[in-house]
Amino acid sequence: MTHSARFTGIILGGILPLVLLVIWQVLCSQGVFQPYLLPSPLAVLDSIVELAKDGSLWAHIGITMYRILLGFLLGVGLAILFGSVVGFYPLAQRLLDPTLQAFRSIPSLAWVPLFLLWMGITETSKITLIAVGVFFPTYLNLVSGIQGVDRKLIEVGKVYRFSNRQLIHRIILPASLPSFLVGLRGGLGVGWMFVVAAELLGASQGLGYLLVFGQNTTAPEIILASIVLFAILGKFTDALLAKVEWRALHWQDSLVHKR
Amino acid sequence: MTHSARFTGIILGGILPLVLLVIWQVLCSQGVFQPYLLPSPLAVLDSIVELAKDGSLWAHIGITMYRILLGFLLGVGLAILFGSVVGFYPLAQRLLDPTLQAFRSIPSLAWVPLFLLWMGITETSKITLIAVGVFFPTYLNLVSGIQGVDRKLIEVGKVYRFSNRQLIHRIILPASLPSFLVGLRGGLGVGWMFVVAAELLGASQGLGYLLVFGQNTTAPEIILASIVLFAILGKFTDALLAKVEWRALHWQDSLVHKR
Amino acid sequence: MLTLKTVTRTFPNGKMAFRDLSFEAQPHEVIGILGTSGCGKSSLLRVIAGLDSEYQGSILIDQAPLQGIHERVGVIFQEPRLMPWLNVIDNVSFGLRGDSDTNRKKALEFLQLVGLEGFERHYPKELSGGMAQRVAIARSLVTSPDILLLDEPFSALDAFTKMQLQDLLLQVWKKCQSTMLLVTHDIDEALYLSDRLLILRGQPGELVEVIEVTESRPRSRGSERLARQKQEILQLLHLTAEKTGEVQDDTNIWERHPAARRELSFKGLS
Amino acid sequence: MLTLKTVTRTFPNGKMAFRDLSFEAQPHEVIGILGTSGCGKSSLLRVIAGLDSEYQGSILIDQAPLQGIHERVGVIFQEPRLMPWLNVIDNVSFGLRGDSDTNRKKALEFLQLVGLEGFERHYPKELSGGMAQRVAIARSLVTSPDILLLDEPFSALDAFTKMQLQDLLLQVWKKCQSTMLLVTHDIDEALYLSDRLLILRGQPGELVEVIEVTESRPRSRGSERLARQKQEILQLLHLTAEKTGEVQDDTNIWERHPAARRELSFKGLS
Amino acid sequence: GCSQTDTESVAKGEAKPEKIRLDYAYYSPLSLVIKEKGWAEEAFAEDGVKVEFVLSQGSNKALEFLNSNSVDFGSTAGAAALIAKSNGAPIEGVYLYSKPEWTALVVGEDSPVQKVEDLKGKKVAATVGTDPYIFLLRALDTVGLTAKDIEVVPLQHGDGASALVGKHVDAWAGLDPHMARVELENKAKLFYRNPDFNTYGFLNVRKDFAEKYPTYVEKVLQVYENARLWAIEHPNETAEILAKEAKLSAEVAKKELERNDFTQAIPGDMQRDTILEAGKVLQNNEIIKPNVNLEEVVDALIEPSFAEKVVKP
Ligand SMILES: Nc1ncnc2c1ncn2[C@@H]1O[C@H](COP(=O)(O)OP(=O)(O)OP(=O)(O)O)[C@@H](O)[C@H]1O
Ligand SMILES: Nc1ncnc2c1ncn2[C@@H]1O[C@H](COP(=O)(O)OP(=O)(O)OP(=O)(O)O)[C@@H](O)[C@H]1O
Ligand SMILES: [Mg+2]
Ligand SMILES: [Mg+2]
Repeated sequence: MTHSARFTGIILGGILPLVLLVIWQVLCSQGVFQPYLLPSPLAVLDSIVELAKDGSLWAHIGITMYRILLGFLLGVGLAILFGSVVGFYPLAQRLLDPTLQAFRSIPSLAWVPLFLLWMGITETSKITLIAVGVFFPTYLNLVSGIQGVDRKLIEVGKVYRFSNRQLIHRIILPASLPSFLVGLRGGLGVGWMFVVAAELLGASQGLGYLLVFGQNTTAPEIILASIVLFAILGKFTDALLAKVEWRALHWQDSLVHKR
Repeated sequence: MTHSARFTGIILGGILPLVLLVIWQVLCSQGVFQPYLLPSPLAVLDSIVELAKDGSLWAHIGITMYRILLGFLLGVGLAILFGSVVGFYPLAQRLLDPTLQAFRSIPSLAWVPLFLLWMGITETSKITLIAVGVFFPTYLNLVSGIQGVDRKLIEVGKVYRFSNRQLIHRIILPASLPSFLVGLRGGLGVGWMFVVAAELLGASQGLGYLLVFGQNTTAPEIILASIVLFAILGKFTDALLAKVEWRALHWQDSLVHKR
Repeated sequence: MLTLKTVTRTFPNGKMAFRDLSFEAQPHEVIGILGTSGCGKSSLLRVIAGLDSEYQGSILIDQAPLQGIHERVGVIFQEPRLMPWLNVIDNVSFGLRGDSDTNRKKALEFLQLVGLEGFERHYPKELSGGMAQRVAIARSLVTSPDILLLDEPFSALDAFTKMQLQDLLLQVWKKCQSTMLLVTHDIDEALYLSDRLLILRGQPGELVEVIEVTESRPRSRGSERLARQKQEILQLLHLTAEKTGEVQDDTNIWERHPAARRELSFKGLS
Repeated sequence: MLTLKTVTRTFPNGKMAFRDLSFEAQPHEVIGILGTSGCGKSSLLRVIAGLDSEYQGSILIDQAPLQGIHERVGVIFQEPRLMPWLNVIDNVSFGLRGDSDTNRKKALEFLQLVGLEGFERHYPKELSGGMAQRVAIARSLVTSPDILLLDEPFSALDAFTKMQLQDLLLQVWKKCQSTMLLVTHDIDEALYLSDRLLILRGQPGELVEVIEVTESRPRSRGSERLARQKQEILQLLHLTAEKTGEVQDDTNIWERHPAARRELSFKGLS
Repeated sequence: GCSQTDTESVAKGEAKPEKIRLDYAYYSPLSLVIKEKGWAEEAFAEDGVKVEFVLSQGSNKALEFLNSNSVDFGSTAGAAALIAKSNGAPIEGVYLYSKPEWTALVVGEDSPVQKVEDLKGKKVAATVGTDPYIFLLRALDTVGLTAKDIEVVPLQHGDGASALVGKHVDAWAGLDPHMARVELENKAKLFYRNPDFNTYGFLNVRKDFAEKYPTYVEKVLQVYENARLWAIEHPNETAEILAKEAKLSAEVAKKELERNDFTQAIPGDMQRDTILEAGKVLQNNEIIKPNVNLEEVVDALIEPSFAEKVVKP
């Protein structure tokens, strides 16, 4: 992508949010939405600015980003470990996969009491809970990616008598990279969703805390401020991954990667 | 899969949960876990049986399954609509995708006040909230699947002067099916996670309600009963999709589908 | 029918596939295209098919400039490009419009013509390389296109099957009055099928020679005249020296070739 | 060296690829395998390579029964099977172990030998069909295997490049003293390269003929004796009839072929 | 590390905790005052005991923290503590941080609902299992109605407030500060109030902490006691602290504080009766299991001995 192409990309991508914002603002100033139900964008902006002024905004963002980062790394690491084993060894799949799939549908809130029990209200418990969220989409995509790898390519490796580790490392992982990267992005998204649950584990800072705080104190502009921050930060981290994806998949002979 | 192969599959898949259950039971009866913290599996089973006896278990499961089903269908429908458009038309991608990606990281709990505002405490609002959860993983996988379709196959369709609709329908969707099906499974998983948030929207029945009720009344065996039910039902619905996946992808020339 | 005027294709990485190609194909003419590997033959077919619009120069079909994919064009790609999720019969009827029953019948007929009766329900992963290529040929012929672009359609086939399909192609050509552009590496095949041969050479490929095949149809594969033309072409391709004697280890056989780079005495093994 | 005793391969859908094949390959022998499309040649190579263990009968390498993939076997598949995420040079050095610098050097050398110098940094999607196949050839030869299984390695190449690579193959064969099994559709190629030819026919494929190529090496492509043997083989494949006269529309050319099914007068077009 | 085990063994008489973990909550103004003023840190500095504050979002969270040994002291509503205790939670209610009137029945400005009887057949939002829910049930009980005569809409407290304002429900069993806010901003009416149906704010301690470090329980209560006396004397400053910490507007904070009564601190018979009554309602609604002996549980829960030593009459 050239510099100007990226620039028009940002412009185009910004149209829809802007339109939504304007509609929202108009509806609010027309009195369609009462401020105690849905404050106007400007009011939300105000409360974000206020948070920024007293410095607590950066603390909230900082601690949440830190938890997301570590949780993401941990979750992805585990997903790679389990995903490669389950994807490659049919026996491991039959042993482990059913259990993992069952855990997948347990809601984030349900984990909270268990994590409290196992790990208390430490930072570890929060990070681990986020890792749980990141784990499942990443794992699922990786396994399916591995199982969808073209047999023809794997045979090439077999002819060279690659060990299983080499097969995984040199053929299966690169070939399932497209699927894996989608999994990463999906995992990151679910990871963000787990932040709230994680920060119910005795946090007094963070975006999830801010959200619950807003809910507990009937402060809709704080609720919305935290939603907006979730959206912005989520989009930001996702864009980073999307960029990685684009770079890593330049070899694909597909619609997007055509020249 | 033959009948007996499926049977051994179930046996193998059951080993790990059984081992975990036994460890859990032993730890509880050894007094390592106090019952107010982590009741034994038998106690949890007891409370499930009790729920079953007074009939409320079936009501909880029934209403939640109903919400999941409708929410899943709605979410998948929207994901196919948006996913095909965004995956196929670069302009649509640049307009819509950034906004959708931003919404992706908003936690389920954060949607609750907004949905309450927009749709009240109707069944629709609950189903729509679940659909939101289902939408994003499905959408993400579909878009990436579409964008990864081999250019060579698309060119075949172009030579036959397929309309864009035909291209999508006859080449792009089937070719991105593996990715789409993973997306479905991922979406279903997140849909289950959204049940709790959905049932915070004024539900007086359902597994999510049961979980929150257990948390509000400090009743660990109810919390665990709902977690177990989430796991079982989640696994069950996922197994249905996995079966569809297996059937739909028999044409793949990959490690799993080899003969 | 089909006119190319100084057409050039340059890839974004600066590489040219072919340069300044100009020729005209008459209706019902078969044009053979010969050239070394990588000289831009497939790229040329892609451009003519309308799959690749980033070329310089002009292409006219029936005097009208080419815009997108022309409706009367059919392509047989260098690879089979079968849809892996469709079985053989559905792959063959893939490009047919209208009633699906008559489509199936037509597809079945062509499957028989390419010698694949009984394989209707096989999936691409269960086919041999040659069988897959034959399915692709059937898929293209069944739509009876007016302009048929063929990219090494028979290279994966044994001598016997190849001859059957060459004759099948001639029949389709006769019945549909189609214009054909046939990329091939088989000089016998080119001479047996074509009215005119274009010889490309170099990287980027340039048109170095146009050879009229004067032998009248129906032709015989053993014809003396064709054999003589084959010798001419081989000479043109600088192949005669090698034809008459095995190359010695130390002979630099890449030397007379435009792509020739270095000696064929390789250190890795000596 | 390599011994097959009544080897049969049956697919789970009940189809047989080939039946009761028995032959022995001597060390340093080149065996050509000819046969119609779909008669089980690729399946045979897969079984010998150890990629497919579901066969009946026994296969011995150096008197030891084949177990899994033998370490001294190299394969050139019918399709290039390049890793799309690696560029050309990395694809060539894909199977090499040890120091990556020397590997690169070796790979570069073989790239030059197959005429692809300057394309090291290209990705598979930027290669022409013949170039991809040449990369696959280089990838296989660079590991200098003792037993080399080649599945139509040169079918995607033009006549000139094909000859270069045939000679390259002969050099490797000489230097490495390898045993080769070469599946090909090109009878000239088979005669030029092989010591012995196996002719398969039918579906499932059966061994119908073994032909010794007695011409001494180094051979000449124009040799009289080879030309005579070619005629023999063509006769054997029932091809001579078609060779000498163009088939008429109503001639049933599939008739003498085991796979022949129906007349070649097709209703779809008439 | 090892040094800490050393000091522990060196300590004479009674063992000394390494640190004390207190919760703070926006529904417990005293805890906010203590945290803001740093009195706990001050009180334990000389002993070398560290103090850690953990935020409780609600009674259920405080109980989760207590149960999982994540805090030593937790602030909850009395009924919530009772439910947990009946499920075997090892806690003791040692102090009253307030007698709050934090819950009441609320309707919109122009609602036809005037008294509890009018609720018959109406939609009422409440968070099942919490104090407002118990309050609703007891209010209904006073006029001979039960939960079956109305339609209970389970909503979280904040969502219940929004639902009331958005007219999705007819009434709401409200909770401060949401209640104070809709009262001020939306002119919602508290049509049924009864301070005695609120089940008091209990400061609970984990039982094994109380057994191991009884003097430290007293020291913590002393800090609370100081805060209580200070809050009674400085209502405006307390409201300010509440407003600042909980990010409430000054009026809302003031209103909420008005409904807190800090005059009682020792849990006793009055609390015993209130909680027992609440327990009966809960047992009737199957939130507390029918086989639980309520009186025993309540007696085990209420542990006034520590407070009696600290609080000067
Ligand atoms: N996975 C499979 N399942 C079922 N049948 C198969 C499978 N793979 C190959 N076959 C069948 O086995 C037969 C032999 O295939 P094979 O690929 O060995 O042929 P071949 O001799 O290499 O042909 P070609 O010259 O066209 O490459 C074919 O009839 C094919 O349909
Ligand atoms: N996407 C691409 N980007 C860059 N270069 C490309 C791309 N596609 C093809 N080329 C280059 O264009 C040249 C011509 O390729 P083309 O496929 O047309 O050759 P060809 O004549 O069909 O060869 P073959 O007989 O081997 O199939 C080659 O040198 C190739 O490397
Ligand atoms: Mg080509
Ligand atoms: Mg083959």
